[in-house]
Amino acid sequence: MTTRSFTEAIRETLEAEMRRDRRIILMGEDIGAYGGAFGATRGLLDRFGPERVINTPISELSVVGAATGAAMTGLRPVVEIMFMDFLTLAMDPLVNLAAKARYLFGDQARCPLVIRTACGAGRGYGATHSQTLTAWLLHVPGIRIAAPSTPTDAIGLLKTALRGNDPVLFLEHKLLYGTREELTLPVAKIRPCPYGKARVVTAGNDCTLVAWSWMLQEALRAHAILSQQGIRIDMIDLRTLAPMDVATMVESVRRTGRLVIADEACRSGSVSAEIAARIFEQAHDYLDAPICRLTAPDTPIPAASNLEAGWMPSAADMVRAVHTITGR
Amino acid sequence: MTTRSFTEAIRETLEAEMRRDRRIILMGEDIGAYGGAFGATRGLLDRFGPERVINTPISELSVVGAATGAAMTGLRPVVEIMFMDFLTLAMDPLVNLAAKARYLFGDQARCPLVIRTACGAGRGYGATHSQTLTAWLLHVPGIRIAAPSTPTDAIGLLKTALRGNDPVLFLEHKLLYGTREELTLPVAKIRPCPYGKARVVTAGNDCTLVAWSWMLQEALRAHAILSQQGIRIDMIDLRTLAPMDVATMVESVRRTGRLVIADEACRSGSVSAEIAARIFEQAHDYLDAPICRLTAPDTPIPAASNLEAGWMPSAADMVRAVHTITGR
Amino acid sequence: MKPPRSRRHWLGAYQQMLLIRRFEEAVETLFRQGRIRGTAHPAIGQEAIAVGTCMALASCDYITSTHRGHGHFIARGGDPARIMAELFGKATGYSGGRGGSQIMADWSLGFLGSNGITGAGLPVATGTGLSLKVRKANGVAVCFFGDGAASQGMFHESLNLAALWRLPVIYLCENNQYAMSTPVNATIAGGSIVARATGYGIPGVTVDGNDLIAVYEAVQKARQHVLKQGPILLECLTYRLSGHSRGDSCNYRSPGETEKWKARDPLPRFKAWLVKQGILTGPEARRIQSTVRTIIRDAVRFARSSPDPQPFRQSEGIPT
Amino acid sequence: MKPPRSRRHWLGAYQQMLLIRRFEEAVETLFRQGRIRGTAHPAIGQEAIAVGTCMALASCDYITSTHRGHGHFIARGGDPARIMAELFGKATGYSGGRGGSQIMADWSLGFLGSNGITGAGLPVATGTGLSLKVRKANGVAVCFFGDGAASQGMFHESLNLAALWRLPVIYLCENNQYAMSTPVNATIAGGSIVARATGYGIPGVTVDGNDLIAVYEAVQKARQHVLKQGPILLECLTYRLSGHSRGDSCNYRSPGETEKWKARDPLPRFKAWLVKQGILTGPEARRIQSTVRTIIRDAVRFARSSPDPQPFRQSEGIPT
Ligand SMILES: Cc1ncc(C[n+]2csc(CCOP(=O)(O)OP(=O)(O)O)c2C)c(N)n1
Ligand SMILES: Cc1ncc(C[n+]2csc(CCOP(=O)(O)OP(=O)(O)O)c2C)c(N)n1
Ligand SMILES: [Mg+2]
Ligand SMILES: [Mg+2]
Repeated sequence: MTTRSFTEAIRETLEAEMRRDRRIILMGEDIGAYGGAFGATRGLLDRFGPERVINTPISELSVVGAATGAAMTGLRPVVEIMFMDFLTLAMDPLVNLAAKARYLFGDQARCPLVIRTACGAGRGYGATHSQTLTAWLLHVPGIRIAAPSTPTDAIGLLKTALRGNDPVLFLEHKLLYGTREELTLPVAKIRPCPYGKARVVTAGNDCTLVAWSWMLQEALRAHAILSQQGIRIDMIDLRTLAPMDVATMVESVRRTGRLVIADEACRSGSVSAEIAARIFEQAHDYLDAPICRLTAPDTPIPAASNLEAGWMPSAADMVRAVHTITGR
Repeated sequence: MTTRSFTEAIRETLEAEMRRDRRIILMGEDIGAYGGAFGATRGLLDRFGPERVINTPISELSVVGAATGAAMTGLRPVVEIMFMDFLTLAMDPLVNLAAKARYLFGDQARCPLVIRTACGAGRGYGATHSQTLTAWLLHVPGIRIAAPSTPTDAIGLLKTALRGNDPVLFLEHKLLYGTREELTLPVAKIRPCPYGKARVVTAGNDCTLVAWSWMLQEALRAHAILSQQGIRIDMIDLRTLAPMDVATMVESVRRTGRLVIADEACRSGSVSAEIAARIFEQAHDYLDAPICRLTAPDTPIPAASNLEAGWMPSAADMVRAVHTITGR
Repeated sequence: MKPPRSRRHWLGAYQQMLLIRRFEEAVETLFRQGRIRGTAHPAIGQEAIAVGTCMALASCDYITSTHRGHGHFIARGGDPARIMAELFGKATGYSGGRGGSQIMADWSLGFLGSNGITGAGLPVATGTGLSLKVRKANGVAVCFFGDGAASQGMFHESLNLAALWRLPVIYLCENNQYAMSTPVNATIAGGSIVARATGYGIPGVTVDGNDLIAVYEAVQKARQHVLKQGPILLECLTYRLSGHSRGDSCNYRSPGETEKWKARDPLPRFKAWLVKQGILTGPEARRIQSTVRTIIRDAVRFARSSPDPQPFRQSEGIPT
Repeated sequence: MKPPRSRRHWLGAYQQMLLIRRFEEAVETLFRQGRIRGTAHPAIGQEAIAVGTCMALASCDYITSTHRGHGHFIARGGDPARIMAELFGKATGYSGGRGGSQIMADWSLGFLGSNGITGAGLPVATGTGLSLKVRKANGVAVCFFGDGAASQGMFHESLNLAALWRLPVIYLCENNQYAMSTPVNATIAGGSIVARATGYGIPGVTVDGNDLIAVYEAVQKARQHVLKQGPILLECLTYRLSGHSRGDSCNYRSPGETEKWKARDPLPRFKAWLVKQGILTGPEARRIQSTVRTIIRDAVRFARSSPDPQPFRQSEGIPT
């Protein structure tokens, strides 16, 4: 058994899959000798050479557009967008071509494109290097969205992405990169993880707590506190947002009657709204209390540490939310 | 009393406001001699000259970026983005600068920028010329969103946008351009319309129906049918989505106990989800039935007329939804 | 000089040009009659570019097209009936009616699609070139784009990437003098698109886009070049003889200008050359005309009589 | 040639350069000590460009900056104490602690902000030029951007717009040979940024960016040019002597290369010139050093002792 950081998990998965499938190429800024802004591609240039590890100029729009073209003609490109905030520059090819290709052109137009990107606040990088804009892509049919919270899930979900035939947005929260986990299997042996299948992290009947990506780590801290207080939560790690495992949430809410959703993004128009709406649609009668959406406020992300800490939903916020919703 | 089309309403408002305030300039593709793809700027080049009616090359990203720079240094640019689908190319300056400027730089950084854009399906223009991506901007704090459904509101909301100090996304649904209305006042006399104040279109206690932009016109048709059947709906035209008049919706739902939201966009992550979530949060106890979100399905927008008609929520869908939700 | 092509090839080229012309004219008529809806951008006047280019390509090559894509598609071997069916929004159309005029493709022809987003084909072609290179596959990518698209940032980014990586891509600008209503002098600072090639250290070549043979030869040369040395920028000067899309009165250009360009119409021009060379005879010309007429008539019939697409099934074609 | 500037001005320039150098060194130290967090991109080695440029500007001019903006801001008259306070995340910082290193501005100085999005300042400066032109206001806009930013589509779009509309904008590229870890030869096809100016029909000028006087003169000339004739592209060759941002080991460049550039360090170079001209004497140099030391010490003290920003109020600064 070996422990792996989130970053190592990504790196080793890329490496294993690249060995397995010659069609996989990597593209991105400073992913070559530098190994990527967060180190996720370190060493891969040496291993696979500049034809498969392509260090690009700063041209997010055309790099994603080119990756789309390459994906549609036989390659399996993985693009690293250094910070998710920069996706603002590359929405067009994703939204107007990659996501729509299969629906419009049929099966001839496979587009196995993976966009890896670092999202999330918490490191003081400021308003243009900390955003989590996942909700935009949730609104774009045709793109799958993975938001792993652990190295193991990162490995499994990335493998599925790399072996599938559709565009995938793969979210890597900055605060997760350094987190470590003991793996039960070597990276090469870990199975691809299905999309649309949530992971029930802890079982309890008092309240359902849904999270993903970094928020799941905060949720684990909240769970530790709550369980000491005798409050048992059903904690669900969604793992993928598109497709979304609504069934698991509904099943849980039917038992607990209560739902807290922890979503790091700005509140309005966030993923949490879609989850809340779907749960109401499907489990309205079972809800004993209004759903609580724990989100960031509707403001840009401040850089100062006290402001940033106040901006992000935290374990303490989750504990408070669960107290309120369960009336304890 | 005079009648005006939606297009004429926009054009005359632009003209009146440009006379009133020399800082207003127009920028966009083919807005000069051609008068804009939908005719909204016809004649304005002759009236105001090429320094204020700036026919731009096809460079959406830098035109919006330049407009942001101009807005921050003393002008009041109005950019026409020919189809909302092309906003995918121009998200960066909107999201990472215009929307955040005031929060980050304080009041020195006023950004009176108006983005006018044609949204919506219904004309067979296909998947890349028919999208309504409003939900993305709802998720971006700092941008106001207007979605008028009538010439009068278009006039009032555009005036407010042009006189304010913050970025505004101004939605013009393609199917609305040709719709006409009898104005009670000349365009110059119509008052600026406040943002965040919905319009109650019809009053009734059986069900609340919330819509905006083109969906409001479909809602009017639904109303006509429903009222013949003796079903009285409270129809609310949101008019602006950011800020959003939640209070009016809550007040209505408290009376009716039922809510149908008609949103033309793809379902997942749509504005309808945010509305549903907010209403649940604030009026949970008053709801006698699950909220019904009437949206387009999660697919690209098909071009064929039968497919497109099936894709868009229609008056008939609204009637059905109200029947279901009211149990009639 | 008589290019080294057989008589049959030149006649085929003429038939293709005529077919595109008649197809687009039919589309215009069908729109006027309200029998098709949505939008379409006819390539009337620009046929020599599409046909001349495709003549010079191999079957292993790829093409990315634009909003004005019918001509490219037909020249590459697309079936006029299925294109017409797509315009009619029928199940038999290239995109099953889902796409419309601006969204059609055929991978088996290496035709990667028309594209409604001005300039968006540029990076797609770049990525196709990358794919060819990485897979060490034979072939080139040809990227059609307009003078208007040359103002998009994607032009710069894509040419830069392709030049850096020496990708086998022909960036083929159809400079028809206007982007919708906007003349090139209002969109191209410095006045020349092709001059920008220098900035990327790649060759830039200007061609008379209304001269089929000139286009054919230029693309042939370009193809050899890009296979060995990386991208090239080819600017084909032309003029659209119709409106930008349906309902365009062309109030932004002078009748004099249009007349001048009508005199350079690539179709009669190529025909005259064929006649002069003794390749095209009167009977042959009539035969081609009648063949084309039949193809168009059959295409419209096929489209009209084809079934509507199945009412919407939500998840089809969408990964879940 | 001794430029027509007074002794006092040259000494002021030297002090500014030294101030930027010491400020950035202090920032690096504070990061290492864990006293500030987030990120910052020091401009060590590039001081001559910031100072030389700002010396040539008038108070009616505007500047757009980059992620590497401390130097530009200080050179334009920004208060080092408030910049430092911003890095400390304090209420007294230029953005009240909300912005951090990459997000600071001062309208009263015509400093429209550093910018965390590579290349995003290009269209902002273009729009500023447009605003100046439309308002018939005096002044120019100076757009700082890096060699890496030159690969963004915004470079192309913005230069094209500015050239078409003859806007008073100086596009000033700080070519420090690298975009993060990526050398210019991997980002600039054709090898020259300045050569691209030709494609837009505007002048392109290359300057030794480590020579304060050369920069000053070039910007002075450029300013006259753009006021009358529209934009110019100015490429200042330089080198960042520190890492890209904190924690950069610079493993992507050779020590030999860095040594070579260290020998061209703009600071000792300008100092030597001042001494040779008899402008800078020993006591004067010591006075300036001590002044700078005091400014930095006071800045850090001010920052440290400033209050934290008020806990978050949701709606403030956000239109509702
Ligand atoms: C991103 C984007 N912006 C604007 C448009 C609207 N539009 C469609 S075609 C066109 C003009 C394109 O000009 P050009 O590239 O010269 O091609 P041409 O129409 O002349 O063939 C415009 C502005 C679009 N489809 N996509
Ligand atoms: C749109 C965008 N892409 C990538 C980055 C990450 N990034 C920050 S600075 C930088 C390098 C910029 O290089 P250059 O323009 O040469 O400026 P320099 O750092 O050399 O001063 C990169 C890639 C960014 N901030 N924004
Ligand atoms: Mg054109
Ligand atoms: Mg650089």
